[in-house]
Amino acid sequence: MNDRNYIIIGLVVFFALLTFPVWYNLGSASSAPEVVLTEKAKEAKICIEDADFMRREHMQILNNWRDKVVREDKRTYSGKDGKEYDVSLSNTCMDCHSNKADFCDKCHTYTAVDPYCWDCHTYPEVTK
Amino acid sequence: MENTRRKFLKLTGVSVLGLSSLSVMDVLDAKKAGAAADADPYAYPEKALTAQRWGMVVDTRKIDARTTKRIIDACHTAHNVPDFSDPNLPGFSPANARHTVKWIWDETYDHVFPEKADEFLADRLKKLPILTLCNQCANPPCVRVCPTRATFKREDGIVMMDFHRCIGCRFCMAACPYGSRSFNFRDPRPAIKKENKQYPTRMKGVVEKCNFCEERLAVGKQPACVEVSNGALVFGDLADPNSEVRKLLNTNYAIRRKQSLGTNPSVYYIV
Amino acid sequence: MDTISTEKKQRLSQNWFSVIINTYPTESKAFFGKNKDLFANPVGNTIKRNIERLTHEVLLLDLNRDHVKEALEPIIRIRAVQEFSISDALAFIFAFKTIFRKENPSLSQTEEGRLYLEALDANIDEIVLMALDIYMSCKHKIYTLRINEAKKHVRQLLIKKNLMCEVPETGVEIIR
Amino acid sequence: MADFPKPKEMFDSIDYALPEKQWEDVPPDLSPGNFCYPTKRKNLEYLGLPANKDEWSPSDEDWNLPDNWQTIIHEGFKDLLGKYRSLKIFMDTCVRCGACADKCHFFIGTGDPKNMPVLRAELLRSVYRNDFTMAGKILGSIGGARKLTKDVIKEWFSYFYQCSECRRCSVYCPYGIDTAEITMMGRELLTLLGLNINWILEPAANCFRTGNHLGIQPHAFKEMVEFFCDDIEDITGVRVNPTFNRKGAEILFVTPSGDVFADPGTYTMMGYLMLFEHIGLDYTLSTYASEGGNFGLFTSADMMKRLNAKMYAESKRLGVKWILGGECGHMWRVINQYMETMNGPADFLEVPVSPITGTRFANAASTKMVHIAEFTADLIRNNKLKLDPSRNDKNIVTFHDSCNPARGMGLFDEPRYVLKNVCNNFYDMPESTIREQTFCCGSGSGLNTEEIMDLRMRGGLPRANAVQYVHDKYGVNMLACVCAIDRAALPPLMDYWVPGVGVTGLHELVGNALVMEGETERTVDLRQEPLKEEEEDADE
Amino acid sequence: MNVHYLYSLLAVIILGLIAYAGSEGAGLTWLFGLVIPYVALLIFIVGFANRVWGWAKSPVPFRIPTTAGQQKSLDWIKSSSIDNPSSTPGVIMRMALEIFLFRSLFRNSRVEISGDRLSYKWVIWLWLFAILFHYSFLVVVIRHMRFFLEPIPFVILMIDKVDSIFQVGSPVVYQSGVVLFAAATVLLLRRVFVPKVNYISRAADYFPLFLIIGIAFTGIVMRYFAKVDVVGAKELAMGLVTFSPGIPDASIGGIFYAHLFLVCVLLAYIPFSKLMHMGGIFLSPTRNLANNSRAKRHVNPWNNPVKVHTYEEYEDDFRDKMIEAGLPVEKE
Repeated sequence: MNDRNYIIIGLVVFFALLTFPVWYNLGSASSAPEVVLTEKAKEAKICIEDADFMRREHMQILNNWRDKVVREDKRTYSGKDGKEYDVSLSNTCMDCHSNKADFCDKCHTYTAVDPYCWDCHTYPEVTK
Repeated sequence: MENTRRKFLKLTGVSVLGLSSLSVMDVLDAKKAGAAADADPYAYPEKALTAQRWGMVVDTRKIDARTTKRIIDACHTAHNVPDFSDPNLPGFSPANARHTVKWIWDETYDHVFPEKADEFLADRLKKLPILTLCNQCANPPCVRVCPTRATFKREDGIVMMDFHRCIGCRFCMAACPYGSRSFNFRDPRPAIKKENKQYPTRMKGVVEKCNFCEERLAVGKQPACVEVSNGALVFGDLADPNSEVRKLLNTNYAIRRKQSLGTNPSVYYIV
Repeated sequence: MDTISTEKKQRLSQNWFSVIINTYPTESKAFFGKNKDLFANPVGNTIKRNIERLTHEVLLLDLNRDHVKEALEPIIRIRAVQEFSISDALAFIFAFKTIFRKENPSLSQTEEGRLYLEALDANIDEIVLMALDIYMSCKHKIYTLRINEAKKHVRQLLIKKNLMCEVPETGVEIIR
Repeated sequence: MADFPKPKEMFDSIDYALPEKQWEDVPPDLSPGNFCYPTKRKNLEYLGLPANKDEWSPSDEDWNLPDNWQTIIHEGFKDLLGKYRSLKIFMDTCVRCGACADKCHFFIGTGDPKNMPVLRAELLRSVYRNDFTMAGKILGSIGGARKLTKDVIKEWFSYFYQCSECRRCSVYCPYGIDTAEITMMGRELLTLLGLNINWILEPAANCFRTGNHLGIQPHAFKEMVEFFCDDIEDITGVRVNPTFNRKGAEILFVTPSGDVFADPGTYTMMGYLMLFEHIGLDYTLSTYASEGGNFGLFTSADMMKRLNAKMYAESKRLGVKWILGGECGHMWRVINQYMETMNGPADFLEVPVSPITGTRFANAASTKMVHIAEFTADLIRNNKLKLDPSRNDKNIVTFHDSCNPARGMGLFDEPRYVLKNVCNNFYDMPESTIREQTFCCGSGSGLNTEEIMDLRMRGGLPRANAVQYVHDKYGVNMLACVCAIDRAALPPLMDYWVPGVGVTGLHELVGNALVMEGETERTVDLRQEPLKEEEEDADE
Repeated sequence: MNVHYLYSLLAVIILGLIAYAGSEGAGLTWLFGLVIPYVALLIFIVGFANRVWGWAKSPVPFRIPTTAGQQKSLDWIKSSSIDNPSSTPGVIMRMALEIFLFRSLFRNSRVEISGDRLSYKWVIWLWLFAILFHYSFLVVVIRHMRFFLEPIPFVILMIDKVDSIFQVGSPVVYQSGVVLFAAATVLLLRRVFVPKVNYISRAADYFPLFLIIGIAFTGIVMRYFAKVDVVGAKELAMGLVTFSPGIPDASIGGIFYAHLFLVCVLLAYIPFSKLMHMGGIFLSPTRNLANNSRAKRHVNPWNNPVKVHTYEEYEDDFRDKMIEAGLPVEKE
């Protein structure tokens, strides 16, 4: 039966598509990115919350921040260390994490997260 | 059938509870590990200027062309308002030269007060540049038409825009009787001459307007325009009889724009 | 009692319809009862249409036999070929007595009302008898059709005229 | 429906659902009137099929199956799975979405949930899972598997002989699952146990021996046709002269024997004869291949092949160029989808060319067999016929698309074209009930037997209901069709549901309208009834 | 009362809890994160190929397309080249419409009388939710490629972007996830509440639906509510596809393992279930064949030899009668 050839071709194509990631990544295994902390950040030791929490929840925090500031006019955030922070992405976060490319973008690119924060908000420019 | 349905709902309920308990556990974990969950970590800034209803009085007698320019520059620089008039900008064409973005600008008397443009108007008024900005209406039509509630009215009377939410439908522009709102037809960033790092820019497809410098009020400063106006602009709480604005209105005859529309503007003009 | 509202009539016929539909298995009940497609659900639609007419007729105390027959016949015609015994096929008609009383509980308290109920019951009884006739004529029809069909195959005639031969009774050898 | 609620209970139960059983636990209704009579032993034996017992009835408690019946079914099933990819796919891919459920005319008419095509297939599928899939073996009834028991066999018998293989469900199935295919396989398995019905196997046995279902012997066949010639002469004044078993004819004409034998098919036969005479066709009839219909289709592929083989064999013996086929449903499903594959290649025949118009029937280039509707449509299109449609004026006609030519071939526009040219009053039924969505007559696939008349009426209700609609709306009084089973099954159906609507073959109407050379003025139609109703009134 | 969904529902809940407890409590992250995914994929590939090959082994003896339109016959009659294809391009078109648009399912219509006219209404609910379900599932799967590819190809980024075009919240909401969850739920409710579908449904029908709803549910929960470490998740996924498996140091979160495990169960379950319709739809002989067996010969590889009744036998039976009736015979 000649249609068996078509069936085999179909199966092969299907499995090739299915295992596409294997072929695609062949020989270019890259490890997970390491975030780079600025001197200032290292010094502070702790962000507004601890690192593990920030790792998972920073997007949520930023989302809350923007609502708090814009819609409720609450502009002060008491961090875990009891310190008060100005609720501002550009002025607070980026003040410490001034290395956007090394701090934010690495993981975002790795996981295809493309936040639209930077469409409006500024960040310290990299001086090379 | 009834039986089936009930049992189904019961079971589904149980399972959803079961599965969501996982997530609840995780959230609790997160909370424990993270912030002190008991108190609201967010607070109003201490130094902020507050009011029941912010308002402004423009004393046209004290304004000339130079003041006007100074005021406009101060505002537009502070808020990263783009200037699309530069022919060297990408995307510029003579057709879209009038796509300007403005928070505060000058107009002639008959444009600002068409109802009061009498036939034999004082020469002074005919030529007078009158500063125009968002009226921060007490009854703002733009708020009513916004489908995403990107424009909303704060408790202190400021009509605010949440740029994150703006989808660029421009209903608010159609609704505003004063033309106080502008649309970013092009990417504003290249059109900003000197960027103020303290304040965000907007993106293409977003509407913007004057916000009574709420970001300055939060840190205890007067609006940028007021600061540089040499007393031509006075800012304060309209609800407070002892405020400077009220005193001024008490002793001077002041008018508001298109009052008959019932929008109840918060900007007064002494002519 | 000639002032029964259209709304009430609708309710009565809807209940009557439900009684009929409830005589079918659960899975088909929903199909017969709910599918409004005229062609995909001839059973449900025919019953529904005609039960409405029948409700209207039965409530007129002066029974118009022709009209009743027109409405009754399509329903009985369907039920006569479905897998019902005759009593099961026609029982739904009696149910109207109960349906009507439930809908008008106070009627039996007045003399006038009792008279009306009596007349209505008489109507129903008459309709049952008519249904019986229709049912029998349908069954009769079916048997006639069966006989006709058998006759059409005039094989016996042909065999007699020796025009035709049958497969012999012991055909096993022939196959070889 | 034994525990049927009495009126009081019925009323109380309006909003109350009766306790349900799942379908596996509901036994089939095998009381008299709900099954076709089983086949006589002689037919099985004559055809060389397994025969295990003498007279028996499906209503018997014990069917006396052979001792190794389970093995027989299992091996038979395995064999079929190895032979048919369709069966495997249809067993494996159904997702029970329910799209087919309300498309079956038997479900619509009976409301019996097991008449939903999905469940009909599930009868087989549940056993398939149990016997042939790993999931079924591990999960058992949770996985939808069930053991093959004698009750399952009874269920198969009941429901595979309540399916007319009309394929309507297949049109709506997202995977094209064809219940006809499943029913055929189910019946083939049952036949392995000697379980088949007489209405199928007797015609099959007759056909095998005498060439036609009715067992008409050659001389009788010839005589019958000659009767028609007499009738035609009476009506038209023209003598037609068909030939039989004539070597060297250009065309062999094969039609279902119902056309030679049963009204109203006989009038259709007269129509063919008149048409052929009029155009001077060089054709012959065969007494050996005197049957187009094929009851083997309802039994097994092998039986189908055995019965179908005669057409090519006879055309080869007579040395004709090609074959013309009459109006028949399952005959054409077999010709279109099976014939050449089974009994071909037909390389001793030529690609059919109409000797009258010169049209080459490229669509029949391999099978070398042309449908009479295609042939006549071509004649009309090329203005080769003189037609007087007003002779059909008393008929207000609608057209029933017979299932097999509709969903097994796609013959829709040819018969309609012919109809529109031979009669003045033609109205189609609503579109959801015609063409590929056509409703079955309720008696196809060997079910047009009188003992299940009730079931046939139920199954035909959707079709009758659509006829009723055009009957009420346009006064339609004639239902045309191109299928011999339709011509046999639709008259009682119409008689019961829509009295006043007659049934006719396409070529009966052609015969009426055809103005033959040298004919006398006609006063009656082929049924020997007055051409116009008024005349009838005037006579009285 | 059809209780089959209970088994399925319980099965899915238990499976989810096993993975959650196993990874979070018992610390078997290597089992749920590394071993089971490989095993599941292997079962899927071998099982799928095996099932399809099983189909391929059986021939298609006859050409039995369901013809849903006018055949190709005379030149002047317009044939329906898609619904009744007479050639390969038509078949390809028919199959494409079937596979991409669920054309047969779309055919459902309902007729009602309005006034004295008939009106046709599409009964598209089943079609609509089926198509929403399948396409959103497809988008979800493609979108997940961001966890398996490095660098991430532009196409995936584009799809990701379009899928979150409304930019609601942060992390932004993917429409496909919401639609998948909703459509699967509707299909499930349909099975429970529509009597005739309920009647035909068995555990094997509910289980995949609950499983997929469970997968969507855990996915949604871990993206928007109980967040997990996304970088860790990708690290694990990349480890799997580059055959350098490893569990990232930081804990990803139990809900992630529940999600992953349910996906593995689904993968391993497909070859043994009705979900094989994804392969079967390509091979259905009533759809993937042209209706041209009158024009072109179709060969049946097992064409059984059968006993036929030859003309000679026939003439032997009836010779005398034939001669008497004046019918020609071969042997006098």
